[in-house]
Amino acid sequence: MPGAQGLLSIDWMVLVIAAWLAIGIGAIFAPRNFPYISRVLYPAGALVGLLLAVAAFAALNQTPETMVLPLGLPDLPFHLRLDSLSALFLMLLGACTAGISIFAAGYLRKAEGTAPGVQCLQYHVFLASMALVLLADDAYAFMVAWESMALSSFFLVTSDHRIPEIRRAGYLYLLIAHVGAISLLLCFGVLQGNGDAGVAGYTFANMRGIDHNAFWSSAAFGLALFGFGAKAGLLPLHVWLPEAHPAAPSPVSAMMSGVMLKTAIYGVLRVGFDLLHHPLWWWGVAVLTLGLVTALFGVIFAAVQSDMKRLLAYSSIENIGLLFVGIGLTLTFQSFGMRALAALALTSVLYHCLNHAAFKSLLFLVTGSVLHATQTRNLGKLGGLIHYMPWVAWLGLLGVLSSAGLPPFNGFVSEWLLLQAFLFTPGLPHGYINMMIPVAAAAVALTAALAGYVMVKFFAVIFLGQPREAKLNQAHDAGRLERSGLVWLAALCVALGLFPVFVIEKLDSVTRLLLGTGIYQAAGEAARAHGWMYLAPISPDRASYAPVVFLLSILVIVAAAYLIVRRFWHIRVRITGAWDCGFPMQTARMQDTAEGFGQPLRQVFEPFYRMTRELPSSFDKAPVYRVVVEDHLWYWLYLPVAKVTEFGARMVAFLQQGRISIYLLYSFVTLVVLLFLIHG
Amino acid sequence: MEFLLVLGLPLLGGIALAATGHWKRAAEINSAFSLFTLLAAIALTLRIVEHGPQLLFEEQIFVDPLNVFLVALTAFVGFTTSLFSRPYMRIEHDHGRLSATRLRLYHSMFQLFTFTMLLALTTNNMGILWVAMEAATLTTVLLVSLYRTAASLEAAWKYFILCGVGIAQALFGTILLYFAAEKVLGHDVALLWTHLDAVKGQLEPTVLSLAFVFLLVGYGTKVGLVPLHNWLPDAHAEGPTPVSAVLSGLLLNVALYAVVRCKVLADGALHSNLAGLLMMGFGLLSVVVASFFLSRQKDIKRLFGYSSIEHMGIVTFAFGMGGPVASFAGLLHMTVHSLTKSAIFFAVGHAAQKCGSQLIEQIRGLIKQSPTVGWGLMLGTLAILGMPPFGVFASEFLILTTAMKAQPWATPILLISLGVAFAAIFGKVQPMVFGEPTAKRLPHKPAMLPVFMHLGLVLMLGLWIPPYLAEWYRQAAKLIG
Amino acid sequence: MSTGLHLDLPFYAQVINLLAAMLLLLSFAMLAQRRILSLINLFMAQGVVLFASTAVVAAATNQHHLYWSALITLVLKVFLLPWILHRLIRRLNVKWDIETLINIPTTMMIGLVLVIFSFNLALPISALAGTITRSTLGIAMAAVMLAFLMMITRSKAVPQVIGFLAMENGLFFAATSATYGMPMVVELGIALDVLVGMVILGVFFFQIREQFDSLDIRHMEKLKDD
Amino acid sequence: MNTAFSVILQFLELVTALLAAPLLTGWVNQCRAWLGNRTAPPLFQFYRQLAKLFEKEVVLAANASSLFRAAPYFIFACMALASMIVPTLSTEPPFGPAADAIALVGIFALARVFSALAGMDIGTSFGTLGARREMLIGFLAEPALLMVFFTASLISQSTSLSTIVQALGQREFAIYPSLAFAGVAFTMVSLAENARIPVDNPTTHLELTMIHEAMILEYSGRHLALIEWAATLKLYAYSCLGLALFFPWGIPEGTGFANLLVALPALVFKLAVGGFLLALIETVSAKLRIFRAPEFLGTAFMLAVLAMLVHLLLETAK
Repeated sequence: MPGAQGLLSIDWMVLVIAAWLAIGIGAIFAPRNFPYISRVLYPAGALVGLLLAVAAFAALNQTPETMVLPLGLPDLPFHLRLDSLSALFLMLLGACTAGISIFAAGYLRKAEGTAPGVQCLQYHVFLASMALVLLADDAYAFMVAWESMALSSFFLVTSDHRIPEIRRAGYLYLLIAHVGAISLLLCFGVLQGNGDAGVAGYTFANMRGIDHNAFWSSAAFGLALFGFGAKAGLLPLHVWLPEAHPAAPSPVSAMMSGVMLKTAIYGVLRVGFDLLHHPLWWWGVAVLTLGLVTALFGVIFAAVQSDMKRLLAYSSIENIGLLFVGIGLTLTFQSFGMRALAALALTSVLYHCLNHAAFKSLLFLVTGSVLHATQTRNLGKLGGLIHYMPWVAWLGLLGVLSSAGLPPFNGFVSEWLLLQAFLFTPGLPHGYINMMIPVAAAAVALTAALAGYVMVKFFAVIFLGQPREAKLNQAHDAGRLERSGLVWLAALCVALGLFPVFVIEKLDSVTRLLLGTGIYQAAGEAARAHGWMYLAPISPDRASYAPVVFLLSILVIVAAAYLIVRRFWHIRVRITGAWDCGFPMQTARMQDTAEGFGQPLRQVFEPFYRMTRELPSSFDKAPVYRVVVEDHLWYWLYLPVAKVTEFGARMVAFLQQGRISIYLLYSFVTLVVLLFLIHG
Repeated sequence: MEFLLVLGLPLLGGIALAATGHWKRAAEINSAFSLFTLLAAIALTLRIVEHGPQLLFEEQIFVDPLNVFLVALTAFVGFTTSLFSRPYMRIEHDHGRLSATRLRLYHSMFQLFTFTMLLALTTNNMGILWVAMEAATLTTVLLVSLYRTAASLEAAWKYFILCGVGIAQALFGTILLYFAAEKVLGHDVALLWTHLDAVKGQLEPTVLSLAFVFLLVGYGTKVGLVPLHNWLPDAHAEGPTPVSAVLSGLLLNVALYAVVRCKVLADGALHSNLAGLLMMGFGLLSVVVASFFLSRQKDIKRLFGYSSIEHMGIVTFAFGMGGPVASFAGLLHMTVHSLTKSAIFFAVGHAAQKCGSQLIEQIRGLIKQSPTVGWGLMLGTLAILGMPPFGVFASEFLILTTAMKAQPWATPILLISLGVAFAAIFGKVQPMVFGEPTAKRLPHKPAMLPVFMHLGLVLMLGLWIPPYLAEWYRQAAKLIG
Repeated sequence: MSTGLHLDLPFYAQVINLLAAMLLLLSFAMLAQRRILSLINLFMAQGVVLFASTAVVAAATNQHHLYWSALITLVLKVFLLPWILHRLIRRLNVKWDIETLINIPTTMMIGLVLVIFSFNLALPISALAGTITRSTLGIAMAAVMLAFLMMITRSKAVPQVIGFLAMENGLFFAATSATYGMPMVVELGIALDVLVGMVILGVFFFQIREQFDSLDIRHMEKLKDD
Repeated sequence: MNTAFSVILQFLELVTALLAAPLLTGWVNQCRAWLGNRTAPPLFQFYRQLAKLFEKEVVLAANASSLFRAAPYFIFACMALASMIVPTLSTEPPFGPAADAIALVGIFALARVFSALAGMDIGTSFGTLGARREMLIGFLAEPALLMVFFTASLISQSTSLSTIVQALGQREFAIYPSLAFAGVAFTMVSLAENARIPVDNPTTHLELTMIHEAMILEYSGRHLALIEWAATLKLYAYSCLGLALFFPWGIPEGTGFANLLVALPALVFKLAVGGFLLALIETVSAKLRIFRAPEFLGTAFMLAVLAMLVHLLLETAK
């Protein structure tokens, strides 16, 4: 397709952006025309997303293309560039959009907050700005797109703006996003060099050509890490994430978690490997450490949530942490010149980006369906939904298994690659890092295992067991459009899990672009000998994994066992009530609640939480037990910052005490001090 | 010819409205004068674009790229403010807060104020510049105290005394400047900026440094630089909203323009970065202090008054840094700030009228009651907070990135301040726009056209700066150095 | 203030120096003055000194526009403004005593420091001055500073305004005596501004009194951040 | 290498596993009885048990979902696959490349997730209690097991199980302190994973202390049979794994029939000794309170990490 009609791939990308904007603008002319928006515009957006995915897929192996749009600052028009890295993330964006938009078409209801037309505009501006972020090739275009993305998603998050919590969530989100954006601005300020080039120095092309000294490149990297970390939810800038995701409508949560967080990863990769050339080893260690802490934190908190979207939000924090672990590893390898290993680690990062996008979008959409069917996000009021919404449940199970990092689904592949990368670290020429790495690997393993715990909780409490509320038997399964969105994303999960060799071959072009080498290419004939079936990134002796064989063997054994059991024994089943332990008054409320399921972890990781317990006394007529689990960081970092700000505000208020003599005194003292300075 | 109209029309308008300002159609007359002034300013601008800088009236008037765009901006904001004030003042009149005579005073002073600002911008004579600035103070003092309430009188009094004293320092600076220049240029042309600029290298540095300090403190008071700013929030909060809009949108700009003209001379004479350092210091201090002030405000207009201090601090900092990019950005920021801030005040004015209070906690849920006011305020706020794709972002982008290389020590301060400012302003505006509504209907249709005109322009400047405008900026930046 | 030079100065310069000294003295007197009417009289006396110095400079340098300046000074600062002030005080029934925020001796001490500071600042400039009136700039600066100090320390509106006007006087002295006068346009403009300002102030005083029942500016401390 | 033969061998391994696993469990139970001075059940008792369960009808709770009915098959399949991957009779099983050590941990995790989900499906308090505890054990046991593998991987430069076993089996006899640490950790993990004392008690009927048993409380008939069988397979897989990692001698490298003749008796012998040791451990230790279990497993986890560190510190110079 690209090139066929004389259009370059990048032209297609720009057309896609334009199309999304056009769809958005098309919506505000009929903001209340519900069928038009939900049955025409959203599906059209999904189609455009699909187109984007296809075009980006085709562009993965192409040489970079550039383009200049007549927008932006004078002397600094919008520079766009499509290289493999952008193409990969654009593909991710397109693929997820295809699923999420079609889901949104079915999901949209009339009654929610902002007028549907306005919401449609915001949504498509969000999409377009994400695409522009990925295409931008100068600092200004990047920042404009970056902040437009934050802004449009903020409006989407606060769709239901009459609820104070949602406003608060949106506020926190935009605030952290903005502070992060300023940090990015400063990062680009460093990257532009000494300013000789004037405004034209802000193009990425110029930045690539500059070699910074260790101090400035570290400063740039640190600022970038802060800025992108704020968007990604890296500790300690994660607090907005568990607030904003539940507040947003589910397709938006899916979009934010699945795709928007990845733009931050894209940014780190862009700055860390493309714009800066020589990573220092301690960047890697710092990123690795931060990533680990984030991952562990995320999963530990996910385990104790009782709001299903908050749980997923914390799980996103965990996954972001894992991504940063991979990035840190890549940086470390790269700084020691071990490019093949860097490529391995980077491949795991990129792979996990795709995986997380697929399964987390899927899971958020699942929560959306559940939310619509039951009107509640509270896990304590759900249960047994597998009987009422089987489609959602079974597709959700695929997402859950992927998310838990279980073979043969997609989450496992990237985890596997990451652990493989860790196993090579003893080759590092630095003693301390060498010792640190096993500990880090252990932490990654622990995180992965805890993710399983979390996902079991998520799925089991929502879909299994008995309905905890009577009205749950009214729940209906997802509609056709919703269902097709879910199926699409679930299919992505399965495909990514079963055919890793294809994917890695495609990812090679990205690692080649960033690191100069790719694992598929470097693996050599031996590793490729088994073809598409066996994933053996280094050599088959070293490690290999064949998901298709894996899945087939399991299925064959299951089928064989089933047939044999049926052949040789009877298949009698007696349906009766569950065993009640001799206590006949069993009710659905006696099942484990979400809190109950998380309780062991709460106990094991007690120091990590800030818990306030409200215990009933034995004389209470209506005993109430309540436990509130909060984040220490909120109290250790954010509230003190708020307090310091407030203190500062109180201090400066002394400047404005209303007395004119004092005001005159200020002028006077200013004058005298300045004169004194000048004179002296 | 165009020039005569630019200065003459508002002067004439001021006189005419002094007689007719209480008529029923006075607001339309006011708008008409402003419109014609705007047209004349556009014509003047076109002429300058075509023919380059011009000296008129025995070199007393000088129009160059630096001031002509400010002239155009002033005329434009003056015009849109007159459009806004038409329904606004009528509603105030209907609510019984203003009598017809006050309206007459308002209309007349509004035109005179425009006149003084245009004069301050276009004059070539540093003395006249001073006179015009003082006159601008005097006209606005009467506007600030228009409601004659205790608070407005207090605000006007403080404004008058503080700016009067400040401007007196500027006069002393001007005298010192003259003292230095007279020896080089002789008696007659010693205060003409064009001549001063030509010989700035020969001016006595010691005197010039003193002069600059006095001028900076003097005009800086009008700019609202911390710690000379104390009049500003009071005046913004207590005056009628159109006045707040022009104070923030225009007066501060003009005062800053005066500072910049002085800085050019000081830079030339001192052969050091003293002026720049001082401006950066004041700029940073203003940004920091103003942003911390923001979080405790209860009055919405006061809030945005402090926000103006913050933005003037940013611009001052940018000019202090100097260099083509920073000066360019400073000029751009002046433009977009005055457009955005006046738009915000328009929206805030109607919001306050709808809710019958300027207190933030009593304004809630605007977007439900009147979506245009709500969206206007929301978008304006986001724009002023430096959210792209609005133009404020463009200038902040350039300023911050330049600062990162030129003055890296300042960037953490800017980062913190901008963050604090964002937290404060957005935290206050969000529940005003969203949330459960408290607003009621107004007797007259609010004028939201000016708001969206301004925001549209600001949006355009963020995404695309017309080439001729960019060229202006560039030339002006070159002048500033 | 190098002492050796005094004797070599021409007569005009000596007169101007004398007048400058008187101006400074008057400024100090105003700083110390407790009664409002005396304050106005002192202000008038400053006007006279200004008029005289301007006239002397005009005669010495033979610049005709300075005569106009002198005339304006005379009309404005010796007759018109004191008259307006007197009228205001009578009409508004202002109490005659002045309350200060800092006690007078302290104020005087600060004033003294300010004078030394101003002289010190002006020293290098005076050394450069080609005019006959070398040290007047320092005195003018000192007068401005003292007036500033007076504004800071007075707690009522009228004395504050007088302080403001005294500051204007210092400036005017700097403009005429130190630099032999600014261009005529500027001086006219300044004079006009001062006049208009005074009128507006007059209007203001009435409004303030109407609102607050007093001209004590300590009533006007409502607008603040706390 | 003869492909047909290797496939047959692979199948043989599977069949061996399926048959030997209940035997191993029976052996352990016998040893336990002897050590506890009780009359031992016959060695083949477990087969009878399975046969009986397959005969029985399934009593299904009314609100059981299809997940509940499918889970036993999947759990069984996972365990069967695991025992195929673990090198028992040969270091090069044809299925070897399909899954390495990490994937093996993944298989165990998959089975665990299925059983936990199934345990929660009916929605009784014991099912959820068991599931929750099972996941609690799992989240520490899994990384500990992974770390044990990692230690072995670091020594052998591979995560492929066959390469590991080859490398460990053919190394000169040298003292690997890291493997000692890893061995202890592995033993602790195995105890926990196989629902053994001191973490769980496979023979308990006191619901409150149950873990694994509580989770499968609602299963009956053929479903229960499959699950029980899977549990024995798990024990078998773990035992073989431990033997392969720490006592790899005797597992032949090739796939020849002659090799098999050596391999089979060696395996039987090692399993017998291993089973006895397991019974011995179970007999001499007391069951831990459930919240001591994380500490127990935490220790195992730490030991496994230490093993890696020790390897890096002491053994990398070679």
